[in-house]
Amino acid sequence: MKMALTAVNSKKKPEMMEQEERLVYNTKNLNLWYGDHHALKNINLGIKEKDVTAIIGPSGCGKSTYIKTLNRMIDLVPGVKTNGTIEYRERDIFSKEFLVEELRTRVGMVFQKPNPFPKSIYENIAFGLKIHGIKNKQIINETVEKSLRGAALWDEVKDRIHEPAYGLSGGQQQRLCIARCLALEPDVILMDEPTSALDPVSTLKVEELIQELKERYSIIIVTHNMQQAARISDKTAFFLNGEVVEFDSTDTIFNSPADSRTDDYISGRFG
Amino acid sequence: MKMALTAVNSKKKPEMMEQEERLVYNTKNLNLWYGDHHALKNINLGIKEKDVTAIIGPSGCGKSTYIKTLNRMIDLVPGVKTNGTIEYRERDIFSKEFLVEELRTRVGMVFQKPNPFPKSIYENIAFGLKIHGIKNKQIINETVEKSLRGAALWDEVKDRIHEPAYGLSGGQQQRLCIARCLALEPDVILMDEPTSALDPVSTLKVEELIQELKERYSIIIVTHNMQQAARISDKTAFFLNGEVVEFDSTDTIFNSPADSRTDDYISGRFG
Amino acid sequence: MKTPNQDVSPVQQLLEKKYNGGFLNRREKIIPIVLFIMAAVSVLTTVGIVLTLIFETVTFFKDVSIVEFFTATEWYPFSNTDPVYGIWPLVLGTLKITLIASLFAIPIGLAVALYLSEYASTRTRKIMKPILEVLAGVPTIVYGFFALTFITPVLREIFPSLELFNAISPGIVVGIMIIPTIVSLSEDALSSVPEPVRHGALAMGSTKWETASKVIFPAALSGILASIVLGVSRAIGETMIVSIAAGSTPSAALDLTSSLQTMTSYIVQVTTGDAGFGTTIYYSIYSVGFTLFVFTLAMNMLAQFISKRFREEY
Amino acid sequence: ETGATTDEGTEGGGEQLQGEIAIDGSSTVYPIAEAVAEEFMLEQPDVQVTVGLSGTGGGFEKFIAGETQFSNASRPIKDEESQALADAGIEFTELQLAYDGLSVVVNKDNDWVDQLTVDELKKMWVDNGTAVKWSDVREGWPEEEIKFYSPGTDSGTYDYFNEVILEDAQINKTATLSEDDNVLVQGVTGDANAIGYFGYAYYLENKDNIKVVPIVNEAGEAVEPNAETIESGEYAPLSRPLFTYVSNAAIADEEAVAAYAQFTLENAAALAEDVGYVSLPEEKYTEQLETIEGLK
Amino acid sequence: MENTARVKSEEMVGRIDGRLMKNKVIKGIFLAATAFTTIILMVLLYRIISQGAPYLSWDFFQNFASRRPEQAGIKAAVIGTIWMMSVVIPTAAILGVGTAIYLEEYAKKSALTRWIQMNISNLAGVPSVVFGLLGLTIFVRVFGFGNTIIAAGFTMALLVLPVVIVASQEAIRAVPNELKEASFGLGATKWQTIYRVVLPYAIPGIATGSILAFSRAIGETAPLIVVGIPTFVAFLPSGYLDQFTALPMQIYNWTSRPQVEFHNLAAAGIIILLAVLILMNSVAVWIRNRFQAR
Ligand SMILES: Nc1ncnc2c1ncn2[C@@H]1O[C@H](COP(=O)(O)OP(=O)(O)OP(=O)(O)O)[C@@H](O)[C@H]1O
Ligand SMILES: Nc1ncnc2c1ncn2[C@@H]1O[C@H](COP(=O)(O)OP(=O)(O)OP(=O)(O)O)[C@@H](O)[C@H]1O
Ligand SMILES: [Mg+2]
Ligand SMILES: [Mg+2]
Ligand SMILES: O=P([O-])([O-])[O-]
Repeated sequence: MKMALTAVNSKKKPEMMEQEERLVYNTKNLNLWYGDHHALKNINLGIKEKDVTAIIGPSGCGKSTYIKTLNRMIDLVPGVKTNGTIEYRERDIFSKEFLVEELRTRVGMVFQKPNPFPKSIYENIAFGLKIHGIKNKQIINETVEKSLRGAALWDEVKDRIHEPAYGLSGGQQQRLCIARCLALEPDVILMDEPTSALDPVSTLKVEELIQELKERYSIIIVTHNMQQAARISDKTAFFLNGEVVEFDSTDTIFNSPADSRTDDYISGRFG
Repeated sequence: MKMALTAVNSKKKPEMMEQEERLVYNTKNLNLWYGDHHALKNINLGIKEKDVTAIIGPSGCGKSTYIKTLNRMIDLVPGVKTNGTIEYRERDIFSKEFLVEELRTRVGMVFQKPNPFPKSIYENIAFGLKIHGIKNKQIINETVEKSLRGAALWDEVKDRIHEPAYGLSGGQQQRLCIARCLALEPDVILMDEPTSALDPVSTLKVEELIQELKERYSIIIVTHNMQQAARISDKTAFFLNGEVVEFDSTDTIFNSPADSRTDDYISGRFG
Repeated sequence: MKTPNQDVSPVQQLLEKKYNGGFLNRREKIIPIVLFIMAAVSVLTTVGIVLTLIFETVTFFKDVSIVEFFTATEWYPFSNTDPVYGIWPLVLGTLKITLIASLFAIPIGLAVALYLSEYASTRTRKIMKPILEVLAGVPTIVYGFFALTFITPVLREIFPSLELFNAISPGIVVGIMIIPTIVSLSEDALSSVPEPVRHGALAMGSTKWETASKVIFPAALSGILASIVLGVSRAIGETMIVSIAAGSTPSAALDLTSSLQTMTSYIVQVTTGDAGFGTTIYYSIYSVGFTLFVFTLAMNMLAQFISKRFREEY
Repeated sequence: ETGATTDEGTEGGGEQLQGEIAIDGSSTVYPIAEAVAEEFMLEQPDVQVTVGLSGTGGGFEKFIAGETQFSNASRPIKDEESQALADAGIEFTELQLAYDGLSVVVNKDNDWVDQLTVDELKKMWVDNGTAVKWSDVREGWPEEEIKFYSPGTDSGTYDYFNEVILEDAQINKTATLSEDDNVLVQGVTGDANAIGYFGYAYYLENKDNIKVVPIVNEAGEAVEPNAETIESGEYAPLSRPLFTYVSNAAIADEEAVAAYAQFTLENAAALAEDVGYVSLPEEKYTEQLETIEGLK
Repeated sequence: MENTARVKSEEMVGRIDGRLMKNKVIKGIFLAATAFTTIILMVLLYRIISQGAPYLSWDFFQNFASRRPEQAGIKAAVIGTIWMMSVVIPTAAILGVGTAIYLEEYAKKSALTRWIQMNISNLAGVPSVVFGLLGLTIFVRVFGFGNTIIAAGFTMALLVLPVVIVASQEAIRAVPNELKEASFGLGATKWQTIYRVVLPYAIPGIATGSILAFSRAIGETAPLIVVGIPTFVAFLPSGYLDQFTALPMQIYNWTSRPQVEFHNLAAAGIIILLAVLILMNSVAVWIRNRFQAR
């Protein structure tokens, strides 16, 4: 297994070391409880701009919890307590002054199951602009096209952008959801197992898209598919039982992990 | 990739050549249409007793359609037309005399998503017996235990078999669904991507279970995970666009496929 | 059929017996027929209603000209000298009540439904819904006296020119009566929009209101429309509130502050009243009933048409 | 008192009767009918009496269909109805039970109306195309529009008012009509310029909140409705008799019905007063009892 | 590119305060609407309870109707309503669920099916008086039941039938396909699957929807009046072809009497009726919670 992963990994383009170390997210001593259940334990993680950061780990280790905390979608779960800080571009995301609406505008999110709105393809993308008070038809039209192109979907749907989004295949829907994020020109895109509900062909398309997007966006992606993490990410964080066991370049994690638990997990000895 | 697969595959135990060539299923010139869409094209496939037969192929190639035809679950889809024959133990499954209820009793099925009934664990397994008119408490009790043992679940749930099945984890639920099949002592078990909704640990458990079950049952499994096919199956059929491109021993398919399309697919050049 | 090395289990033995003994199940054939007959009952009900109404209506039109029925602007069947049967005042009465009730109940009902489904805590929702549902079952006479002895006096404090019997007070109370129906069903429709859709919108930085108004509400529209149709149908069909609080004066005036009569309250007036069997007045209730039936039928058709047009799948 | 009637009522020798008696009809008569049924069932628990209130006309409809043995009416039977009964082969007897004094009432704050004549009533209530003000009725009364409250045109009460006051002329179309007399009470209570009429019982119950108007009778006296004036006939012409119609065949064939008819007449006087109506003179009941006797 | 994106984003972020304000205002309006509705309904309840509660006594339950308010009771009406509901509930439930099963599980998507479906949603909107007229003509006259329990019960059952059907259909439609497949996959027949998998799963939905419909049947007056249900009944029915009276009829009658004591009795009767409704709704909630604990 490990061999195979290495092979794939080596195809990845070399890390861009020249880029200065700017962090989009800096998590410091984050703890999170669902009621009494301590789901995230003392997380410390600095996420670099324009990186694809993968979060891997066995089921229930807190991957989704962490990523949902980054854009405060976790607020929607009743009975959640947190302490510690998360800084987004040096602003504390838990502070009163930092409105969640602003945070979520700057940080897009793609979910496990494609969740387009029950509207037309066009309206799905225009939605974000409209709620933000952008009414100019021309800007909207241009953005719709640009976003769909950005999500590598334009050619497939350009003739039917006014048809319902639910008529698209699963993979197309997921790319539509990505396009929907892109319309707001986010800074970071969070993805929680974005391909786990998709067939292999669609998965491949989405993976290719992620590779393109990383030119312009910082991407944090949760995946339970280690090959995927190996294929597409620059950095990988390995979560276990709510803790970060190891966080390093993907190469290191998959080829010479420092922690034996990481090694065990990667090589399929558990999880 | 290919290398990796071979490595995994080589771990498999050698095929049992000594066993006489008895077929559980013999598909002859099967064609199937969803309305106008020709989904299965002239399928010819003989499936051997006590084999694990894997069906692989890209999404939409007709894997699920084929497996659903084998126990006539396809009847539930309106507007399906078939021609050709499928013989199960030399009986035409499409003939009037062969009641679907009997066919489905002899041929168990496990679905992509674990789908236990919203009942207790015990009731889930007793269900099949009850609908077939078996009321004897003792027989039922014994069968429940035997089936749960058969599905490698007994130890985990023996203290709570009267609790709701929905309290089990995904992987346990899937094994419960397998146990549910076993209760009817089927001859063949059909599985449609039984691990695709499971986390890696649970996947592993189910795979191990399949290895055990093949001692007593004929198993036909659809999977989009080629490693899985390589790990667990004796024979593999590669479907493409509703056709069987190649059907051979798993070793052959993965190491020296006759058809170049198979090779392309196995080595990840498409799909 | 068994592999030889396998001892035959009791289960297989039993199954074997079952299939060898033939698996002819008559039940499976009979049940759909029985169920179809059950489904036919509701069709027969409609047929029954139409027949019941149409026979007596035809008799009615032997005495009264159909032209008068649709064109005369006066409904005065009790006049001993020359009764007039022009349905318009009763239709107008029904329209007034329905209109006021709808204007009152639809915005409030939807606001409450949105509040409960999008803003309120699960606990509030769990408490409020059963309460509202109980109130949906309060007998309408109760609402009738509530209109007459509470709402009307309050309104008359504010608008002294309002007459004791008027369209506004019963209209509002009919509205109050249908609010629970609208809230309960709309809330169901709103909360059955899948959570991921809601999260999708929130994750883009939209506020709850934007999520509710631009995503959830349109997605639930067909369910919401259905709840409105049911509520408005009940407003059209409401009898007791109107009989008690709106008087029983068929009036062709557009004015909302004076007494009126609706189609339903006319029917109840006659059935509890003095009209002898076989009189024209007696038959007139069937003609009014028929008009009412056509009225609600038309509204339901319209609503189904609208709901089909705006349906958004999820 | 009831003890005495009991002995006579069950003159078959205290035997217990059985059977079902269905009564329907006028809602005005309903309280009396209910009271009679209640008392009767105390004595004859095996006779099942039901009383409905489908209105006078609705009651006759059932009576004609043979579904009821008694039909209560707040007006005498109409020609069409007796014709229909004749067609159906049902012979019947009319029984008078009590009087109801239609009470003309005005708002408590109305200090100008002291009495009204029949002509004045007619002038006010008949629709003459012009809005009527109090000042149109009598000089010196305020120049305010009169608000009319009347029972629905489909009620026995309206029927009677129509007969003696309106004389088949169209009722003032501005009048507010309601089937429910309590609703009319509310109307008159809430409206200073209101005038209305309804059953005596409703006035009696609300006499603190509304003012009854004495009506000038043929002898020229202004008479207020009360038990004496109604019974004696001084309160005229607005006191009206209340009826029940009974099927002759039922009396002849069913002991229970005969006993019930008898019981009704024997107790109507007391029970009617209990529920707010006025009893007939004693001899009227005796006469009718004899008629019943003759039908058995 | 980078630049324009930033600018746009800033622009959007700048509008957030206004949007939040709007959200707050609207939430306030919605809350006000909810409070308003609640208050009105509370006032309604308060008026009824304060008027009727003093009249609730053991005698009130024990006695038949009477001309004397202090002796009048609600026994016949309560028992009569129970008898009537014992016709309404099984009739509407069996027909309603049966129809729903037929439409959801057996019917082909044909013009006939669509027509039946449309017919059902139309019936749901037909006024109750019209059902009264139907009951009067068909059950009372044509079938010759007279104004008995069975006639009134059938009339009411037809009145609530459409709502029961629609609620059951929704509940049945909500049964995951996977469960049906699992059952078929084990060799269950169609009816076995419906009976053992679909119905148990759908029961909470069916129950909650239907109980709301039945609550309506308990409180409806107009159809009973039209059907001609008597008001004074001083005996308990012993069979379905007996006459009876029902709660709303008794309440209706009491409200129309002159004496204020009767009006208070009516309020007491309404309290009883509400208690019955609350009881039925609690049963619905209980069923919902019990079956949803899966
Ligand atoms: N809403 C919740 N309430 C209580 N506990 C929760 C909730 N959501 C998640 N948890 C618990 O928190 C832990 C972490 O859950 P989380 O969903 O973050 O795991 P995950 O790593 O995303 O797993 P998976 O790979 O299965 O998605 C788990 O133990 C889970 O049971
Ligand atoms: N109910 C249906 N009606 C019409 N077309 C269908 C239906 N089900 C499947 N198809 C079509 O038949 C073809 C084969 O579908 P099938 O589900 O068998 O593919 P599959 O190989 O199982 O794919 P996957 O890996 O995505 O499960 C596809 O083109 C699909 O779109
Ligand atoms: Mg997760
Ligand atoms: Mg498939
Ligand atoms: O019920 P009525 O006395 O008005 O016929």
